[in-house]
Amino acid sequence: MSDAVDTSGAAADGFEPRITAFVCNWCTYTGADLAGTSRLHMASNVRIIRLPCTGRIDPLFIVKSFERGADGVIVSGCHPADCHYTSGNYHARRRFAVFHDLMEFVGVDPRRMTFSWVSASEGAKWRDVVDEAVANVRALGPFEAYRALAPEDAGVAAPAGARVEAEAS
Amino acid sequence: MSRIGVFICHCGENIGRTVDCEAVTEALKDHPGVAFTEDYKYMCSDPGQQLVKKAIEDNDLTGVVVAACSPHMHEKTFRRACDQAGLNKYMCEMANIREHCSWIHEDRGEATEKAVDITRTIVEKVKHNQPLESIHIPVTKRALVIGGGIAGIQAALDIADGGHEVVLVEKEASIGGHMSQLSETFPTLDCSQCILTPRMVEAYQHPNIKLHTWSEVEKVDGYIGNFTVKIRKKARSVNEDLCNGCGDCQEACPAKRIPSEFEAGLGNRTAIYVPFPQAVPNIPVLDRQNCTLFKGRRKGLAKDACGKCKEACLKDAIDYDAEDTFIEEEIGAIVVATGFQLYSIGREQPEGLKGYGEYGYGEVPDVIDGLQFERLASASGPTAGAILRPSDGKEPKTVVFVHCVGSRDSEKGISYCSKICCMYNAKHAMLYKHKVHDGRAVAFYMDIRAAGKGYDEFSRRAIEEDGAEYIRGRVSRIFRDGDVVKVWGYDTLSQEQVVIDADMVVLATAMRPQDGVRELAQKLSVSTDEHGFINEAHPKLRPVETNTAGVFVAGACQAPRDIPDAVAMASATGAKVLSLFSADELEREPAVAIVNENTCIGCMNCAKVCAYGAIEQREICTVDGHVCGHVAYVNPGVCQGCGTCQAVCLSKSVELQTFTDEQIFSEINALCYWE
Amino acid sequence: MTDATRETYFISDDDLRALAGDLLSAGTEVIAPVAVDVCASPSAIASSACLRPGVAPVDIEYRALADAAELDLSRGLPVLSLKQYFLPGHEALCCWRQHGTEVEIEAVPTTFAPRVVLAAKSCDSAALAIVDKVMNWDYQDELWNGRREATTIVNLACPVVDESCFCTAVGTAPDDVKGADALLTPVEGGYLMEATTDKGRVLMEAHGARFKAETDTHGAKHRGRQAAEERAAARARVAANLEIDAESVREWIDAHFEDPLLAALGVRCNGCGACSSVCPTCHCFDIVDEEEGIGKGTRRRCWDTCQAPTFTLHASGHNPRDDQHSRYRQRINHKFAIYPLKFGEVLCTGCGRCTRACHAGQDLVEILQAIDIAARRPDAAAAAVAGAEPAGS
Amino acid sequence: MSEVREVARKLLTDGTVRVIVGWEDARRGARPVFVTDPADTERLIFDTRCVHNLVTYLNPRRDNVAELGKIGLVVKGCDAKAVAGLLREAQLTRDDVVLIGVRCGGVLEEAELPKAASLSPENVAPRCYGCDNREPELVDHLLGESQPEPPRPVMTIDERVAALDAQPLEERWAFWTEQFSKCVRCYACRQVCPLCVCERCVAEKSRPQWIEAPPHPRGNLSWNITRALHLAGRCVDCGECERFCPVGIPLSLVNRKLQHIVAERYGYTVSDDPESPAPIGDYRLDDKQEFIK
Amino acid sequence: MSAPSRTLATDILEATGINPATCYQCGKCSAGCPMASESDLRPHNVMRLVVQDRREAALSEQSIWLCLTCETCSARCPNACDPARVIDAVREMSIEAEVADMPRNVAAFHRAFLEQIRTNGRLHEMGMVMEYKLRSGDLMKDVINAPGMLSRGKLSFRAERIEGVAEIKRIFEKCGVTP
Amino acid sequence: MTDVAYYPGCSLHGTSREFDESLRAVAAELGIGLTEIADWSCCGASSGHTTDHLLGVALPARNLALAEAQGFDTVLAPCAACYNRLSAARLAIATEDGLAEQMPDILGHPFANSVDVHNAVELLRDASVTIEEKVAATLAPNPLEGVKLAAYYGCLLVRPFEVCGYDDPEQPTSMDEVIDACGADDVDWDMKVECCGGAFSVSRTASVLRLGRAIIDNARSHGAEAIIVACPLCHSNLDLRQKAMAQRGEEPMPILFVTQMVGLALGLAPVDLGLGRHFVDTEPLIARLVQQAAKRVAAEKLAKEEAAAKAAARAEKQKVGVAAGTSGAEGGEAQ
Repeated sequence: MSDAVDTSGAAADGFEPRITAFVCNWCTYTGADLAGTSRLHMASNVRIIRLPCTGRIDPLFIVKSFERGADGVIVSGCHPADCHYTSGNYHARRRFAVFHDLMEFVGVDPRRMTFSWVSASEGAKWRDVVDEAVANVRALGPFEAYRALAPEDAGVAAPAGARVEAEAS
Repeated sequence: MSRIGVFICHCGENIGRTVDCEAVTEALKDHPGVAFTEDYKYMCSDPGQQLVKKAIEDNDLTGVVVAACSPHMHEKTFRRACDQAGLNKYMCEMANIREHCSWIHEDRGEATEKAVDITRTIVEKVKHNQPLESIHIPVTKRALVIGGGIAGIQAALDIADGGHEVVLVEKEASIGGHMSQLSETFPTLDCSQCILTPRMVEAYQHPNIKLHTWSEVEKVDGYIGNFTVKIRKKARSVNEDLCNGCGDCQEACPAKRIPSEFEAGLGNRTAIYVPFPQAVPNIPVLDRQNCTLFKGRRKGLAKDACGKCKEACLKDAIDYDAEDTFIEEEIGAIVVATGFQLYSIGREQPEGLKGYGEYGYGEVPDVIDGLQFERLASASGPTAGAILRPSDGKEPKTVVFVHCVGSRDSEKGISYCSKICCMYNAKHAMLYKHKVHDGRAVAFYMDIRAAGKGYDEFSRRAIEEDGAEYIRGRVSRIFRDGDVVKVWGYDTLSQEQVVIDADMVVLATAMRPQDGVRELAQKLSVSTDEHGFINEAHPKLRPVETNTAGVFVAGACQAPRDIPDAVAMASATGAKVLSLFSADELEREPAVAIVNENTCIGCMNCAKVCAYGAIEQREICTVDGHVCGHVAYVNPGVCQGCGTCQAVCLSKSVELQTFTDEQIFSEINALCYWE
Repeated sequence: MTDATRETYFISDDDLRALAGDLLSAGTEVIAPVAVDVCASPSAIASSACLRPGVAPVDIEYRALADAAELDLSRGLPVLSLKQYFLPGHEALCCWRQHGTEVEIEAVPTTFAPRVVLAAKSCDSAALAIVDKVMNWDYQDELWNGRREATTIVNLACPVVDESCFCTAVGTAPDDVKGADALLTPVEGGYLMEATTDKGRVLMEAHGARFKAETDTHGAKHRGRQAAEERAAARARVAANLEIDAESVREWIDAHFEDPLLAALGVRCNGCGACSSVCPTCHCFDIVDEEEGIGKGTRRRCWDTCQAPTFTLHASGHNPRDDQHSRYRQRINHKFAIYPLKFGEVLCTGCGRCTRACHAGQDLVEILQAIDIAARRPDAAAAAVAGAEPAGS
Repeated sequence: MSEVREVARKLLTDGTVRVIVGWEDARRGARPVFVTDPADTERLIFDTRCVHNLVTYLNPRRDNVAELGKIGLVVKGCDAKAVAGLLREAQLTRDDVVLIGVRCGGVLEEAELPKAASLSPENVAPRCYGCDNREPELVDHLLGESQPEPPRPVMTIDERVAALDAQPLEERWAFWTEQFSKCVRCYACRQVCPLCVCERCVAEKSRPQWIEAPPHPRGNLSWNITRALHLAGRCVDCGECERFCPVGIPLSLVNRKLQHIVAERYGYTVSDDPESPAPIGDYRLDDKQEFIK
Repeated sequence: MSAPSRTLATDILEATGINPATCYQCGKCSAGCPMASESDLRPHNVMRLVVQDRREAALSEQSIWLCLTCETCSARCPNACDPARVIDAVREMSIEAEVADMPRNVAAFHRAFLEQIRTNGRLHEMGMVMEYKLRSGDLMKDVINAPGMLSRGKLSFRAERIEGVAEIKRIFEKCGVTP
Repeated sequence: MTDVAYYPGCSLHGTSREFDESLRAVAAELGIGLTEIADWSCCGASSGHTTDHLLGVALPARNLALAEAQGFDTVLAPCAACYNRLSAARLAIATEDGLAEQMPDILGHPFANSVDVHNAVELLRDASVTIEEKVAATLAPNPLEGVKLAAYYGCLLVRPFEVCGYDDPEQPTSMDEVIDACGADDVDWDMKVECCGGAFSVSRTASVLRLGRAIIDNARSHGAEAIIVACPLCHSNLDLRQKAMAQRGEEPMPILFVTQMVGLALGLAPVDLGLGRHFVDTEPLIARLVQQAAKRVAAEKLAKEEAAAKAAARAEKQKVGVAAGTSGAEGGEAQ
């Protein structure tokens, strides 16, 4: 895998990253709403999945996203001390810290995973988080290394390996 | 198989301008499981809603996706519409293609593509939605108020006046709290006792208030609307039903030199005592620690060493063998109003705090705290209102008032401002000057914080009219030098050191939460801040609620508060409780966690992360009733639906309804392959 | 096929490698033992064995040769059996795609290009022949049969690996050709090779230049004798490891379902299923559908193990084999009673991999010995029980 | 070891326990044994081949072991940490088991070896290096002589982790994907783990399918990440997962990395004190969050 | 992004780990300062100058040399500002910037003292007094009761010199200090 | 008891030789072994850290490194200034980023920062039980019995708390405990921790005079007969500068090192304690104290004899009573 940043090459390909964002309902989702009401323009590569709280997010959601073909993910919730549910974000912070470090150890570029605290009033910060994540992942290029792990026969009944068309034998 | 209806809203031009709504409609037509698609100018309008309802009926839809604005805006609207059309309202979700799409993108192609993705994702989610019913919880319409200070009294009265029973628990022998100790109150200088006593009596006599003094909350079980509270009635040694408050026992008691708590140590009391003359109830309590009889019993004397009070009591109300008793109350809501205590500058401090060595650790008798000054100034106090210094009873001619002792001193462990000291210091200076006309009142302050109606005017009056000398600067050292108390200060405005030979020094010591608040908070599953004050649910919008539903907070146990603040908070909790009691049942969203008992192994990691104490351990039994293990159980009345338990469950044995793993996985699956 | 039809040829060491090379250059896949340097970069850090000075650990694995030089003829036991080349760890059965309410199924091809397995173990080839039966019982497994038909297997007579080998006890042998098309026996300077099926003969004929017919010369006689001695010695060695009467064992198991010897075997077993992963005859699989995006995906089968609780878990939550004792008994029962009763053959080729793979100490050799004693010498059984089940129970 | 036999015999004879779980000498080396008859206690051994973490048999889901009756379990110091783990997660009541602790100065890398005279850098289980539990504390009986520190292996696990950490991201990715690709999803790692006590493993959950079941590299990566994360702050470093792995995936490196993470971030080390809270499920207001924007 | 411009406060923060902004000018430090009556700037004034980024005023102020480093201010500071340490740091910067307005005799004392250490490894009090007198120009002042000292055996004419003088010189060099 | 590394510092080799002498004498008496750190160097005093923070750390660190290399885990630094510098360096190296790594290079020695630093008061406080026992066992009358002494700590012994920490920074008691152990009375006074102006003893004598006078006056007004110090700077400031005060007609106040005080209580000869080296003559005080002690002992002896005589007389009387058969034997015991 070559996960080094190569801005020029990647951009020239017209590669547009796919980024999944897991956000909490109370702070970041509302902050993203605010970005909308404030008409703050941002990159269109991010797709939001709304959850009640960052405490609800299992790190496996992120693994699952990569597995399904995401090039990057964003996890965002309430700032420390602001959690709607008091402490969900603190638990999430620990879980993601461990996950973040483990993924780095396994060889995933941490720039593919953006963690942020965005409050309901930080529409502009949400825009910045989105644009920065998109720029980072765009520079890193598609997450081919992960997609290469998919079984060759995934989703398509194409001949694989030693298999040949019926008429050939 | 799912039959989903997808409704795309143009929101006038708001969505339509950047998103090609027809294209989105077209794209969703072919989507697996979609049975109906339609776009419309204003989906939230009445005709728009009619369109949804009709489509549900005509097409036998099993789910509805409205692609429009944020669910925060109209989710309720469309769910209601579905409900009216006979579709379970939780089968309806919104795809946010306005705030999260049309308003933040310019390129029509990109925006349209993204709108399709967003809508598809929600369609995939709705495929896995389950019809849910709201949760109904019965409500016991009785309130518990913990703490009988002004906040507790006010809350109890408001609830009781609203027609509901209140159980008021006070750990001291009388209600009244700190306010009963005060002389006059700022900013009006009206007599504290005069305004408080009627309230105390009203609370005592109110038919809806059940008062337990000399009592503490032992245990709290249950949840909003359904608490069971165990109250410890500490052995008073005086039968409350028999006692007529005549005071003969006090007269008879030989132990007369016990420092009085009410007088802040400036006066004495007997071992059997009524804390103060206006106490409510006017029933004495026997202080076993200092009682001659009990001292003797502790030493193991065969014969009781005293018994004078019992002899003196004509009603035979004294019972030396009384023991603590327990009562259980069924409660629907709880108000915590345990108040405050003052920081002491002494050498011995609770963990996290330090004392003032530079002020002699409080060993100089003429250095007193604000509450002691209140007693000195009080007409009912030990000096009958004359300002006399403790060491020799002389009238002090120079009194130094020191602000911010403990407060705003992070080195001593208290970083916060105690809020009321600036005001009561001004009051003290005034009261002193009113009583000792030739006296000199010097106040060392850092900032004057007198924000409040009439507050700044009040503190200015102390300086301008009553001639208090205000010096801006903190005091470095206080020590006794012969007959005087030396105060080393600095005047940061005139830039010089100031040394004052004072006759008496009054320290405005910080307000701290009462001892035992952390333990109480634990019993109630509410959290406390680093200093031990009880945390409100939201600092701005839910200031009198806690993070445990049904538990409210009033007064200085939440943060330093003055009387008007405490009373306002108390009335606010009263309103909260009354609104909770206004219906027989509580209706809650079914977004709660459910445990799969078949796979749960009872490791209780979920309970450890639950901020609401909603998860308990439950035994599970085989068909023949034999206990074979334990599992977690989520109390739907307490669960707030954050889902942290679900994420922490290793075997995925908890599911948060409305945000199940299957729903989220479907969304992820739909999102990433969006070509 | 009779011995008379078996003609023996000599092939030199070099020619055998050259044969592999010929096949490869003709585009034929050649599967053969390869010595894999466990510590090859970048994985050197993986095994602590790699970090010891002076030790170069290798694993022998059946691999598709990239180059004839890779062919390893040391006759060590490959970690995994040949099974994976006929029943891969996972494979697609079909794909689906949903348009609106229509579901479209795409089948996978079931015919395969010819390929050759060189230097297979007899226990591995025999397993294929045994499993053939279940794969062609009430349902013809086209993927299995397709691969079987496309593959020519050449065995290499085995010198016996260690004390956990017991092929002769279950009706096969180190030099057996069951399931194979030809057999190589090492002799001085090369190998004697005899074809045992037409596929084997076709292979040898296609590469005739590499072979030398063994005529009645002195050298040939010597080699013949040498080969026979080597083969006999190997048989004797493995027979010393375990000798049982498979028939008695079958009958005993069938009749003693609740016997403590059978019903209390699982206590130290962790149920990890490593034994069935490495077993050449275990062939159970699970079928799963994997969705890739909306409305499309692949139906896939993958290895399963009877040692996992979920193997028999019903949708209702009921599990007929809900403890490890019954799961382990099932394994023994299936291999040594159920399968032989249905198909006339023991579902085990005595390769010993299960025993070697088990770090909890479950020992099939010991268990079979105990059952055999119980079956043939019940009086001695009590003594043997101790080793195979909880002590004292 | 006579002391173990003696204590075991006494516990069985006086009815304190119904079964002793310890080690015996078998055809292929040391292995777990379950002794119910006092006479059979002679079979018990303890030497450097007693590698197994027998705490795995305390898993409440192990019906076959549970039905034997109250257990007396022989534990090394490191094994006792697993007992603490089960206690911490309410999977065991302390009174349900009698722990016979043996002082241990390290074990061999494999149990299936002839009885070795002494441990050396070449044969010692790498995890034994730096052992902080040679004297188990949680036990009811503590037997044996005080032991010296185990030898330092040729290369320690920490050094190997550091070597990986020093590699560029893409090389680590290549390394791990290659290692995980070998996985055949037998779940031996899970089955032998004393802390993997779930009734239904997340890997077996199908609605939704958390982990892709077939052993292709993508599903394998998900499984291995999940396994590691589920053991974060719980793994007791007994190394059984790696020892049982039939394809030799170096799981101890992942486990050790996670130990480093929780130690560096939260100052947490797994101990045999069941009262210490686990780092996941706990939090501090000032937890490091340098990776969060 | 451009780096934030250097201020005196950031320099202090870097050198001491103390954020001068934590000083809320309560004056408690100055209330207890034994030298407050003799110096124009008191501890809280120094803190103020630092916060105001009045570098020149702070560094060239003579008062900073009148601090006894008795730590009373720091011990009683309610907000952990540690004025004594800040003053120390300001003095260091002052010397570095070569704007130090040490009272001549204070400067002379420090220089004499350090020179003694650098050359002997230990303080030779007699030598120091001589050197101090030369440097301060205060030749006549009875800075130390030398005859009394000598008679009481408290002063000696012979300097003690340690063996590791080279090490001491190395330390001065490594720290970049030349008395 | 194992030896501790002894770091005398320049003053104890010079202007405060009596501190060194009395410390050695007392330590020997208390069985505490002192081994002077070989080739120790100056800690830099306030000149070091005032000039350069790093220098202020490195100079003391050299001595800690020497002690470490010479196999000690504790250094005794009796001089309060040295104690403060050594402790501060130890703390800085332990807590400030990068310092620990820099040290070996600067010092030219390996350095693990493993040595604890103690001062003389701490040492004596920890030995106070021994002192009390030894004083009681001393044959000569204790001249300090009941004498009012003011314990003066100054700054460097107790501040900053993070560095010192062995005693309360505002209301320290350690030296008072030692005073009590010697049988004297510790005076409760107000200037225990006020600064004497130590750093300016040479350069700003006027300041020192002002500060010193306040301290002496306060001690005197609380009845102190002498001030006890544990810092050469404090000592010379208070002792030496009284000459100037005396010129204004003020009574001299003897200033004693804490070790000298302990020595006196233990019955050591004033000359061995260097008491002759002070500017404020200690002779009159000591003479008076010795005299008082002798008187007191004589009075006590007399009182004891009288009591014994009375008891004997009573016993005699009783015996007579018993003999006369008027009273039971029990009665005599009970009285």
